[in-house]
Amino acid sequence: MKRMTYREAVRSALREALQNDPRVFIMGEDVGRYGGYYAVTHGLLEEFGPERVRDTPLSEAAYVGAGIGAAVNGMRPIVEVTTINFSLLALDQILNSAATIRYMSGGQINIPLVVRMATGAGRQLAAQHSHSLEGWYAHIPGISVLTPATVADGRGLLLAALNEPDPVFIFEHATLYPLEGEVDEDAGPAKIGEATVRRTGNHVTLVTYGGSLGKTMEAAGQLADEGIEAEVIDLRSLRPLDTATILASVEKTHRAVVVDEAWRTGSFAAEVGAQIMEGGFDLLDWPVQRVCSAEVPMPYAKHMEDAALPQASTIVQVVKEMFQ
Amino acid sequence: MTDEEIRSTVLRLLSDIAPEADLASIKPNVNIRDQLDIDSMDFLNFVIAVDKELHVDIPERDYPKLATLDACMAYLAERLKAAGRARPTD
Amino acid sequence: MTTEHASLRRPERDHALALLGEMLRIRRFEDKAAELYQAGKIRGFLHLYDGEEAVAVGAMQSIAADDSIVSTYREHGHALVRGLPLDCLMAEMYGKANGCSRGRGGSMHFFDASRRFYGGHGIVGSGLPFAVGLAMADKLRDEKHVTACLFGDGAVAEGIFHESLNLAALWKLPVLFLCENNLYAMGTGIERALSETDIALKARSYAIPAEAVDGMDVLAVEASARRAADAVRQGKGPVFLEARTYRFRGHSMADPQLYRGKEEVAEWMKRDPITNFEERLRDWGFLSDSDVRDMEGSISAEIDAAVAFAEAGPWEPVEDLTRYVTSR
Amino acid sequence: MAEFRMPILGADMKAGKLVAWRKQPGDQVHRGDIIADVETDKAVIEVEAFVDGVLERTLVEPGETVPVGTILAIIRLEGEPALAEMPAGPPVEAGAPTVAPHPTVPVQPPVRLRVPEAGGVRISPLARNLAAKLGVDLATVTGTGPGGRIQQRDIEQASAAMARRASAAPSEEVADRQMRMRQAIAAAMARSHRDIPHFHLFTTIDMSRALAWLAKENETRSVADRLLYAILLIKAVACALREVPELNAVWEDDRVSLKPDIHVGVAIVLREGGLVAPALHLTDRQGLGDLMRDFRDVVQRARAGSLRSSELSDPTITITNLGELGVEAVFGLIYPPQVALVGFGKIVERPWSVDGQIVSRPLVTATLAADHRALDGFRGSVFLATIDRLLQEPDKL
Repeated sequence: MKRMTYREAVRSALREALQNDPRVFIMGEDVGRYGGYYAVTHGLLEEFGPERVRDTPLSEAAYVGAGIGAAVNGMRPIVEVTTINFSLLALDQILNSAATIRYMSGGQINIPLVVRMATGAGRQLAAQHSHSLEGWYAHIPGISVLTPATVADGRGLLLAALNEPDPVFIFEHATLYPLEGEVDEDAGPAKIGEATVRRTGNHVTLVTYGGSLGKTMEAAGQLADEGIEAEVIDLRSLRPLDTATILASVEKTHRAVVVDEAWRTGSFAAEVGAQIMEGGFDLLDWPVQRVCSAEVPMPYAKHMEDAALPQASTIVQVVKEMFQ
Repeated sequence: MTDEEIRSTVLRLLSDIAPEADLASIKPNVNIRDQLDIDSMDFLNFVIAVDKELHVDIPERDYPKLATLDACMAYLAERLKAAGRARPTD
Repeated sequence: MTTEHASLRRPERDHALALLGEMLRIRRFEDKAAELYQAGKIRGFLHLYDGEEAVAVGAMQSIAADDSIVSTYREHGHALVRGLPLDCLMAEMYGKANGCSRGRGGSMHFFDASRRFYGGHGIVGSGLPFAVGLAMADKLRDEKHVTACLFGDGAVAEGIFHESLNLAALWKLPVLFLCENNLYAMGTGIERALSETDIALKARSYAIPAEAVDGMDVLAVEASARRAADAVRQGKGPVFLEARTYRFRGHSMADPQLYRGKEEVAEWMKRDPITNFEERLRDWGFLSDSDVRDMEGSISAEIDAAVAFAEAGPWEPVEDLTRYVTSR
Repeated sequence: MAEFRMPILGADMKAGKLVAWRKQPGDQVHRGDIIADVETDKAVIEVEAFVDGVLERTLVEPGETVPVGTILAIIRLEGEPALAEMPAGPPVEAGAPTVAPHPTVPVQPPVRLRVPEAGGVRISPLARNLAAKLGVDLATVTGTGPGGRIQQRDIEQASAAMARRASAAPSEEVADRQMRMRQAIAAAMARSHRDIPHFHLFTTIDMSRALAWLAKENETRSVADRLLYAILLIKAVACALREVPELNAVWEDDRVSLKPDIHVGVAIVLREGGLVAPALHLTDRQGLGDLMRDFRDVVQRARAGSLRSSELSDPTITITNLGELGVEAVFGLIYPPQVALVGFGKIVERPWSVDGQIVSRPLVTATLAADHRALDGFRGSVFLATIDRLLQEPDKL
C-alpha cells in the first residue's frame, strides 16, 4: 500500500493510462503548462509531451465534442472539463452526441470516452462555481456516472472507466483533492456499478456519494455515541445504480436517509428515495428522508454557504427525529 | 457488561422460563420463585441458561444468593467483575 | 495600433490628474485586496487588475451614467471607475451584508443596479449575450445608451463570443465590445489558444468596426473609446475595441505563473500605465511631489476607512438564506 | 513591529512550505518586494511583503511546512527601535474572518399532506405487514410516531401484550384445551375415588445422606448435567418396586396384572393450570444422569404441550408433588388403572434423634396411596421402608 492524496491517486491512474495505451491522450483547459486547475495533471506535460497532454482554449463545447470525435475514430481520450460549472457549455455535446450516437446509429458506433470534472461547493466560490449537478448527468441513458469519494476509488474508478466501450463521466468533489489515503498501486480497475458499505449498522441506512461521504461518516460517528448504529452506503456510481445493496440494507434497518449536496427538488436523492419506496415499501418503518442543499444559489459568505449545505449536524438531527 | 445489560439478560432468561409472567412489574426485592411460580426444574433451567449466556457457573450452594432479582443482579455483577468482564454502569 | 497621435494632444491638467488618481486608486485597492486575501479576510477566488488600469480608466471616460456596464470576474477596476463605493466593494469581498451584493457574490460578482453595473460574470464569455440583450432593449426603446461589454482574450475562444458578435452586428445593437487582451487565458498564452491572435481582425469578420489600442496608455484608450462610444451612440451598431494590455499579477492568488517567464513580466512592467503616465504629467509640469503625496494620502485614507467599514460590517442573518431566490 | 505570516494562497490552502527566504535579517523591505518563496499543493509561489521596514528576524527555517497564519518573520517598521527580545507566544492563526455563530437552518420540511383526522389509520408499511403476520388488531394500537403514526415497535408491544394476556387469560382454544384436560382429570379422579378402595401410609425419611451425596456429585458435574434431588426419589421408588413388584401393576378386568417393566410416571404442573403425569421409561434401569435428562425433556415437552399420548398411558406407578407444592405430605388419588401413588412433601429441617441424641436433619414425608384390591398395607409399608433404606445409600442408586 502507498499513502497519497486523492489528486495524486487520480494522477497515478492518468500516468498509467498514458504509459500503457498509446491511444490515450489528455485534453482540457490548463492541464499542461499550468499543471491543472486542481494540479491533478501536474508534471504530465513534461513526461508525455504536448501532443498527449493538450491545453485547450476556453471552448468547452468544442473540445468535448472533439473528444467524442477522436474517441469514435480510434483514440481513447480523457477530457478534463475543469469543473461541472463549465461543463454546462458542453451539455449539448454530452447529451445529444456522446450519450446518443450509439443508439441513433443502430449500434454501429461506440464512443470510448472518459470525461473528468471537479464538482461541489464548500470553498466559498459563490453561486457560479459551486454547483453539484451529477444528478443531471445520471438522468441520461447511454453514459456511466462515477463519483469516487475515496483516494483508492479516485484511482480505481478511473482505471475502470478506461476499459468501458461507452462514455464515462467521473465527478471529483473539489474538497477531496487534498484528502490523504492508502492506495494499493498493483490493484487494477475497481468495479463499476457496485456500492460499498463503508460502515455497518442496524438502526438506519445512510445512502450518499462523492463529497458527502465524509460528512455522512462523521454523522454516523456522532449517532453511534448516542446508541444509534448507522449503516453508511457509498454509491460510488450513480449510473448504473446498485439498488440491491441499498434495499438489502433497508431490509435490515427499516429506515433510510439519502445525503446529497444537490438541491432537494429533482435531486439524485429523489431518485434513490423513489427506488427505495418502489423496491422496499414493505420494509419501511419511516418515510425515506433526504438531506440536501437549501434551494438557493450558493452564497459567498462562509456562514451562509455552511447553512445552505448539508452538514453532519443536519444528518444527525434528521436521523434522531426518526427515533423520537 | 453494564448493570443495565445484566438486568435485561436476567429478565429475558426468566421470560423464557415463565413466558406468561409480566416481568415489567416484577418486584426486585421479593423472592423470584414465588412471584413467577418457578419450581426447582425451572430454576435449574434458569441456572443452565445463565451459564450458557453469561458463562457464570452458579454452584448449588449459591442458589440462596439468587432469591430476588436485586440479589441475583448483585451476585452476577460480582461474579462478572471477578471474571474481569463487567463495566460500571456508564 | 492608434497610439501616437492621441497622446500628443495634451489633456487639461485637472483631467490628467483625475485619470492618474483613478488608476492609482485601483492599484492600491488591488494591493490591499491581495494583503487581506493572504491574511484570510477575503476568501474563495480573487483576480486582480494590476497593469490593466489604463483600460478601465481610459474607456470609462466616455461611458455615461445611464449607459450599462457588463464585466467579468476581474472586475475591481471596472467597478471602482464606474463609481461603486470602494467601501462596499471591500465589504463584499469580506462577505459582509453591507457589501455591494449583500455579501452574496464576493470578489467575482459585484452588482449595482442603480449604477447599471450589471455584474461580474464568472463563467468566461457569459457576459457577452447579456450585454447584447441590454443593448437590444435600449434599441427597441430608442434609448441612445451604450452597453459597454468588457471581457478578456480567453472569451474569444468561447462559442458564445462568435454568436454574440454576430447577433449584435446583425441587429445593429449599441454594444461597445471592449476586449482586455492581457495575452493569457489563465495559464494558456494567446498564441496557444487562438489560431488568429489579432482579435480586432476577428471582430471585423462580423462586419463590426474594430481597432486595437495600446491598453497601457490611458490617453490612447480614452481617445479610442470616445470615438467608439460616439459611433455606437449614433446607432450605427456595435464597435469592437481590443485593448492590448498585460496583468502584472497571477491569474488568481493561487497561480504559480509557470506559464510565463519573469523577464516577460519585467519587460511589461516597464510600461506600467501609472508610472509612465505620472512621468508624462511631470514632463508637462502638471504634477508635483506634493500632488502625488496628497493623492496617495487620500487614497490610503479611503482604503483604510473601507477596511474598517468591512470589518465592522454585519454578517447576513442565516434566516435570510432563501431571500432573493425569486422576486415573489 | 509587523508580523509576516504564512499567507493563504488559494481557496483551500491550509498549510504551506517555506521554500526560501528572499530577504535576510537586516535587509530593507518595501511594500511589494518578494520576501519569500512558498510551496502550495500546486507549485512554488513568490510571496510579497505588504509593509515598508527592515527584516528584523526570521522565525521559520526553509523546508518547514506550517499552517497558514503562522508568523514567519518580524519586520521592524521605519522609525521603530530594534526589538530587544523576541515576542513570545505561539504563531497565531491568521485573522480568520470572524464568522458569526450560525445556527443550522432547520431542514426544509418536506411538504406533508394534512392527514384526515378521523378514520384513516396512519401506519408504516412495515408495521402494517407485521400486524397482519402477528394478528394484531390495529384498532387496539396507538401509534407513537409523528401524528400518531403506528410503527414497528408499537405492533411488537401490542403483540407482546396480547401474548401476556393470552397466557394469563388464555385465548379460546387454550381455554378450551384446559377445560378438556380438567374434564379428563375429573373423570379419572371420580373413577379413582369411586372404584379404588384406597389406603394411605406415610413415613418420614432422613435425607441428609442423600443430599450430602448429591452436593458432592453435582460439584463433579457440569451445570447442564446437574441433578435435582427429585431424581434420587424417583430412582429410589423405581428400585423399591423391584422388591415390591405388586405395586408395579394395573387393575383391569377385576384383577391385578403385574407389569414387567417399571415406568414411573411423574406428575408435572402446567403453567397455565392443569397436570399431566408422563412416564420416565425403564426408570429402574437408567443411570441418574440419563434419568435426569429424560426428566428435563419430559417436563419441557409437557409445558410445550407436545407429549405423545403413549407417554401418558405408559406409567406403571405415579409419583406426585416431588416437594414442589410447599406442603409436607400429600395424600392423593391413584391414577387408574394404576394401583399405587407415591407422594413426597417438601424437605424440612427438623430435630431428629440419632443414637439418643437430638440433631437437626432434613426430613421428607413419603406417602403411599394404594389400591387395597391389589395389595395389603403390609406390602405397602415394606415398599416405603425400602425407599427409606435405598435413600440412605444414595451412591448405590
